Amino acid sequence: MSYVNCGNFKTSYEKDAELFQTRLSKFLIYAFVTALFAVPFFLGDYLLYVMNLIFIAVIGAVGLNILTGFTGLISLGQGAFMGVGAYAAGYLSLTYGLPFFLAIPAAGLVTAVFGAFFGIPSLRLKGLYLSIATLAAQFIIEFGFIRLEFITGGVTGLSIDYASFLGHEIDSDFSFYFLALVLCIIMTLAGVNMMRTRAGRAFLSIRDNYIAAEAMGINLFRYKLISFAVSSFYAGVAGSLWAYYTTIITPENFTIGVSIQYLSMIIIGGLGSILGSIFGAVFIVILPEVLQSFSDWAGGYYPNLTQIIGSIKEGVFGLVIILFLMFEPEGMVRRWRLIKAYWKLWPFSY
Amino acid sequence: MEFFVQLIITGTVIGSIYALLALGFTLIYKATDVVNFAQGELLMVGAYVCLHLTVSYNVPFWASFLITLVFSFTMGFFIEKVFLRRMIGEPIISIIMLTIGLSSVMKAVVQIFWGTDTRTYPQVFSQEPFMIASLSISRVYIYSIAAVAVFLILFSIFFKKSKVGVAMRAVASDQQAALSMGIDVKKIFALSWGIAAVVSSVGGIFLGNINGINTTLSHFGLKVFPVVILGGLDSIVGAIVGGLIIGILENLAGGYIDPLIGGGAKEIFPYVVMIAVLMIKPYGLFGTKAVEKV
Amino acid sequence: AKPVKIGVLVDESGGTGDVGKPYGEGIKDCVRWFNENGGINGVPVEILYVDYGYKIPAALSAYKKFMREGVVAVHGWGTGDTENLVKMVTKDKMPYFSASYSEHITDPKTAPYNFIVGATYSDQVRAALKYIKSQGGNTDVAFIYNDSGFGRSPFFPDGENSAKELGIKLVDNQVVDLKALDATSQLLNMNKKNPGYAFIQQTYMATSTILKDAKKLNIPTKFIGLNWTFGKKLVEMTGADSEGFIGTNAFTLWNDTNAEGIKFLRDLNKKYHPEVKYREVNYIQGFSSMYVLLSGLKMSKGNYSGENIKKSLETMKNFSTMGLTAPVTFTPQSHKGVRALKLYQVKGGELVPFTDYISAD
Amino acid sequence: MLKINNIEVVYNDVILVLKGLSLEVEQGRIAALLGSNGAGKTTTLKAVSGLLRPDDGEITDGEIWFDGQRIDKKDASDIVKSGIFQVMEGRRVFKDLTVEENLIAGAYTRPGNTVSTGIERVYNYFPRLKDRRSQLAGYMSGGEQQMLAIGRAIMAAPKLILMDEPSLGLAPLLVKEIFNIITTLNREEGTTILLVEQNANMALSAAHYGYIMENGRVVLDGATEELKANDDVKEFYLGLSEKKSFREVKHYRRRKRWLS
Amino acid sequence: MEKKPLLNVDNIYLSFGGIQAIAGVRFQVYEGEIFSIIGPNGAGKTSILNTITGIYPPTKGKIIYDGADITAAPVHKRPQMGIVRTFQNLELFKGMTVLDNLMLSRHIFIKYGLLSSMLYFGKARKEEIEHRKRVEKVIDFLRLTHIRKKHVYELSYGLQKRVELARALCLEPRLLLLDEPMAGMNSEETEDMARFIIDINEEAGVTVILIEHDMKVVMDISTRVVAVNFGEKICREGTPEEISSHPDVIAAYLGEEQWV
Ligand SMILES: Nc1ncnc2c1ncn2[C@@H]1O[C@H](COP(=O)(O)OP(=O)(O)OP(=O)(O)O)[C@@H](O)[C@H]1O
Ligand SMILES: Nc1ncnc2c1ncn2[C@@H]1O[C@H](COP(=O)(O)OP(=O)(O)OP(=O)(O)O)[C@@H](O)[C@H]1O
Ligand SMILES: CC(C)C[C@H](N)C(=O)O
Ligand SMILES: [Mg+2]
Ligand SMILES: [Mg+2]
Repeated sequence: MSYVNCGNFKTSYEKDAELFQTRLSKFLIYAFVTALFAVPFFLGDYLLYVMNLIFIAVIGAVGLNILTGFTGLISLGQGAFMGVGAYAAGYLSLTYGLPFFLAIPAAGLVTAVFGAFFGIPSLRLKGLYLSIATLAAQFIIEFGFIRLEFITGGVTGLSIDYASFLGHEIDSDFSFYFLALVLCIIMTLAGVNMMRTRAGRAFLSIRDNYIAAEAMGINLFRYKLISFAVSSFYAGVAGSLWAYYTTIITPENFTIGVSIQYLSMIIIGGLGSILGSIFGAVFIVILPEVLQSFSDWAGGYYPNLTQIIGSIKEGVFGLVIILFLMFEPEGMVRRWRLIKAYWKLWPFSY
Repeated sequence: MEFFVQLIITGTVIGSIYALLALGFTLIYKATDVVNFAQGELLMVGAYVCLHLTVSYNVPFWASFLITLVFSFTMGFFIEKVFLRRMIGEPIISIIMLTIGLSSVMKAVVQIFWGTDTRTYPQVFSQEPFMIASLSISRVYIYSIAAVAVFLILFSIFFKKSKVGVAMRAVASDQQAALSMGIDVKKIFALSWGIAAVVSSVGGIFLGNINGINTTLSHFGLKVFPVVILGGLDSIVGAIVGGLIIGILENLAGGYIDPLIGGGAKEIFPYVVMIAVLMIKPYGLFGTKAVEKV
Repeated sequence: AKPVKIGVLVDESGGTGDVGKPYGEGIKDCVRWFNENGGINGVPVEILYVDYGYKIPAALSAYKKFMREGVVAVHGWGTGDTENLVKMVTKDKMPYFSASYSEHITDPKTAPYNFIVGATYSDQVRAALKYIKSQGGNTDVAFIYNDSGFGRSPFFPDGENSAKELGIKLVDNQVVDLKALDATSQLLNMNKKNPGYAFIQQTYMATSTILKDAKKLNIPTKFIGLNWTFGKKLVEMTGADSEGFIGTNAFTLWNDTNAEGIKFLRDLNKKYHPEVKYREVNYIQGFSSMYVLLSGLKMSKGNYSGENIKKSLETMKNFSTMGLTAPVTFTPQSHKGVRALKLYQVKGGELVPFTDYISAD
Repeated sequence: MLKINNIEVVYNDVILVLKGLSLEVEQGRIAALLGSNGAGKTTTLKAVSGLLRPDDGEITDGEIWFDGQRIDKKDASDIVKSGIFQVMEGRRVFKDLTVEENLIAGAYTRPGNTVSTGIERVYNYFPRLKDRRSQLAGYMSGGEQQMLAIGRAIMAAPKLILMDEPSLGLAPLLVKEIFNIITTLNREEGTTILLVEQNANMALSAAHYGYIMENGRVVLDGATEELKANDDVKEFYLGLSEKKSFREVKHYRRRKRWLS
Repeated sequence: MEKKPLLNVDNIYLSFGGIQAIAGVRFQVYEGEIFSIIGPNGAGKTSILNTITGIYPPTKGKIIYDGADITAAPVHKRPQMGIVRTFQNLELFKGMTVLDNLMLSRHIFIKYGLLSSMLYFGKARKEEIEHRKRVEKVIDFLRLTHIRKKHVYELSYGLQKRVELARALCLEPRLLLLDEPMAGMNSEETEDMARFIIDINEEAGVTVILIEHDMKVVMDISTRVVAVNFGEKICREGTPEEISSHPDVIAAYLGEEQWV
């Protein structure tokens, strides 16, 4: 993430390696985070609910971006992996009464193992062939959700208790907000750091040119698996978080549709960019909500529209994605960089 | 025994429809390097248009069949012109996403016009089944299998021999270089989308004549992946063979495995098979290995 | 006065949309008619109508939305979602009607706030089994259902048990998706076991597919469908292949013109929807169910706390739905609104009853 | 025949690469375009052949004329049809097509019946290709690929060929061979050629006229004889005059620029 | 005095389907040499490199490095032994900045694990900085300071070539394999490149295997040269003088022109 500065007037490499390159951007970030902690006191339930969805989505998207955006392995299985996380958390808390702050990381690890396992084909499979293998993983795991009833409760799913912290139940959008926010920040920062250091570079090199990467001493298989594991870990955390939010875990929450949704997040946001994942997550979470409230409004005027309003929503959703890609195929983050590039050099921009 | 044979027959039918779909998919992939997630929707739209013509305007079936083909070609052609044209040279994955967007738009359009419930074709193929020995085979089945055979032959010739066919593959291999050959990349793209839409809708129509159609037809779009991967992404022959294999295997799975595990095997079995095959042949049965010379 | 809000959850676009749309019409008309006649003791009713596509997660967020909007009661839809929501509903003390006739949600001990208007799936199966018994011949049965709470509800465990009690052999189970367009492999499998009768728990769409494929493979088994499989729409979709199909149904049908309720509905439709000629049974189901719910609210005299609504509903004794169903009764021991149903059959493209009301128990 | 009128080219809306470049190629002549890495030679050629778009490049100013038509707004395929063919830097053969299919693709704009004769012509320019006619192009050695790339150009029988570093990575013998072919093409087929080269010796001896560019502008041009005589050209492009050894070259001398 | 070789290529064969890319090549390379491989296009030079780096293990024969048999060693292990290469057709990480391309080469030297990198604190941070310093040395040495933060795809061919050399150097090679490093450079840049190679060899004491078609360079800077054709040696390796005067080499490769 070193596009923040123009020219190389860093006094030391320490400085150059800083995350936020200018005092201003540092300040802005801190301000932003503080704000995030403050807003719930002003937002209504509905907005909090949306925010919570966003936090969960961000974690999942960052995870997927690590695998797909940074390592170049397109995965269509993110939905299923989130499911693994959710069920793992559910199962652990139901059968072993694990508290959420243990269940969530545990679920993450379980999912990581799953991810690594389904990443094994990457040893031999390239490009699209691999992606479709992940699609297969998606369906096979979904199948497991339905069939392994003794763990997953089958089609009717599991219903778990709200997470409780120091005897206080996290059962409201308000209280959940803080749990989600904190996890979201931790996971994102971890992601940023990973991606700008050793492992991250290895991932990128595999994406760009795996032959050269290997010739430069990267153990391809090892790092592909790591990438799968890490990204699945994120998925697992996101999934378990979701589980604690809704307390009802059914297979329908983790279908191929979800996988695609996450894919669209990182593509629209920007591949190979943590920031992009965040943009994308926000966008894809908010879009349907906006459409919903719009159709509620429309439904008020044309009651007999309800028949097709769902379809219209789906259509518009697709259309927005299409248009977006047609006009910003490299994702929001590119626009963002151009804007920054402009401000950075302003008023001397060319 | 009869049980087995019946499974094979129905499998072959579904399989041949997969094959048609896969044909369209591979066509687009070979020519434009686009992985089309809207293939199932192309099939669905075709099926609905034909149904609409026959039912609402009671056009004779064969007429509406032909009209639908024309319609489908134009649709494919314009989808490319309007949506994918601008994406030339953009990252593959963005284009994939775009086709996903397309799929939901098309699904939505279909739902808005025709709703989500199952609609049924009027009787076109006479109920009168073919009798082979003791077992009866419904006519639709025979016809759809025949259709596939025809397309198979046409296309393999087209790609190996015709200049346009070669150009299509050239474009897939290196767009910019193809441009520099004066190959009209755009035309090639539109063309392949047109053709792909046509073959898909053929599949859709035959399918519709079996038990009717509903929005689940779009799921065929996902089924096409095990097919094309099994056959080898860039292989026409692979598409056909893969289609038949998957169709049959999935029915056998339905027949023999489902009873044991209580349903669902039919849906995932194709994927399991696919993975298994890939681990042995990473480029499918007929796929060509990507060139990796340094 | 500010209106009484009710959350309505219906599937119009999902796996059960074919029965959902008419059902929703019924609900809407009922509400409209109430409001035009003084609403609930003078207070208008406002419904928050959500098409949730038969997806449990969607139902969940819809329910949360209802809570935020402060509804006093919910009319839900699917078995899966209703059963999943029981815990929250109970916690929130939210009176919850549902289009799901699942036995599991009629016992106040486990689901104190759930109510249903209609014979439960289990009762329907039971009644039909009795009929089969009475017929003699090959009484072996098979169950065909979709893999969801809805599909399983009638059979496991209730259907199995009833069969045992009646000494009827259950020889096979087959899973067919709600929107399946192909059921050959399942039917071929079932046919190996050669059941005399096969129960179908689906909606029109899958039912049609099953009946057609059965004909294609000329399978001798007789098919009996539970209420959601059985209606005019099915006959339209399936044509000749639906001839002889048997259905269980607790509601009066549109062409039963000497039923008071039907007369009433026909007039109402002349007024509201002059273009409409025929109404699916599902419309009548929706109307009746909402009719009972609203009447319940009427009885709770402006105090819309969950407990109170529950209480007043539980005082309903042989409440008349204008003959759209057998009289409705809720008690603190049971929230099964209706216990009686009839068996119908498709004859010459028409739905004809061939039994009078049979009581399930 | 080709006239470039101080064009500007920008990549990704920001990077200005050509800063008002002009040059001219006369009918039936060979013009050489020399310049150090990053000067903008490839960009120039792409601007002419309309291949900038895929690289996110754009002509923001100036115009390009060919045979009296203005072509800087045209599509690549139209430009090829009008008779310009670029042999791209780094060969860019179609890796997963066979040699022969590559050639067929090259003849895309030509009437079908000319293809087979074209292929034969290519084969007796490059017998080596004949041996490998059915091999996947991607698996051929650098040199073989370069031959194929030029072969494709021959297939298209254009009026003007734009050659981007054709001698790149070729063995000395082959370099001579290639330049022979270039001059023959020019002499016998009368094809006009714009030649971008690093091998200035060869380029200047093959060409009639030469341009030398530095970061986005032409800084020197003239008949090749004059250029050969020019001291700067000698020093920077013809290099190592007489027997000086690389070891004696004093450490990377600061490059002198014509401007600045 | 007979020193034992650093690399011993022992009668290797390599074939792709029908094509014999290498048909029994044998040679030794000694510590501190600049050892050049020349030969016509398609002779098998790059293939030889590929066998040494393990990208295509030889179908027959052995490769002994520093006394150990590495014929079958996994590709990614070889850089740790000090065997590092550049590629004939640029194989850079196009999506990464020059800096990251080079930092990647430090991968095998960096020790900290995944967790500490998540925190990016203390150890991880210290190591990053320290390796960054080493990378910067190379950057200065190869004059890449001004493009440090550029993405590789923005660079022109020539610059990319230089980045690739830098990437190799950051791996602190003991045996450096260069596949046509001068391709696509004008004489001045060629001189610079030659200068770099000489310094790498003399000052850092790196053994170099050089594939190059620019005979001026080869004949001038290499200690010994071997010429191959059709996957076989044309003559036994020897000093530039010997090779350049060898009739077979002249016939197959050099042509009549005098180089030294
Ligand atoms: N796709 C691109 N995006 C951004 N910048 C580019 C792109 N292609 C080239 N450039 C820049 O344009 C300048 C000229 O590039 P060009 O390839 O035309 O140089 P060249 O003269 O061909 O050099 P060489 O002799 O090395 O091929 C270079 O500085 C390069 O960084
Ligand atoms: N991966 C591969 N698959 C198939 N054939 C190959 C492969 N790599 C090289 N070849 C063949 O092996 C022969 C030697 O190729 P190689 O690249 O080693 O030649 P080279 O000496 O490097 O030529 P150049 O100087 O042009 O690079 C060529 O005929 C080429 O077609
Ligand atoms: C058929 C649909 C109305 C679904 C049904 N209500 C159920 O029990 O799920
Ligand atoms: Mg260039
Ligand atoms: Mg080579």
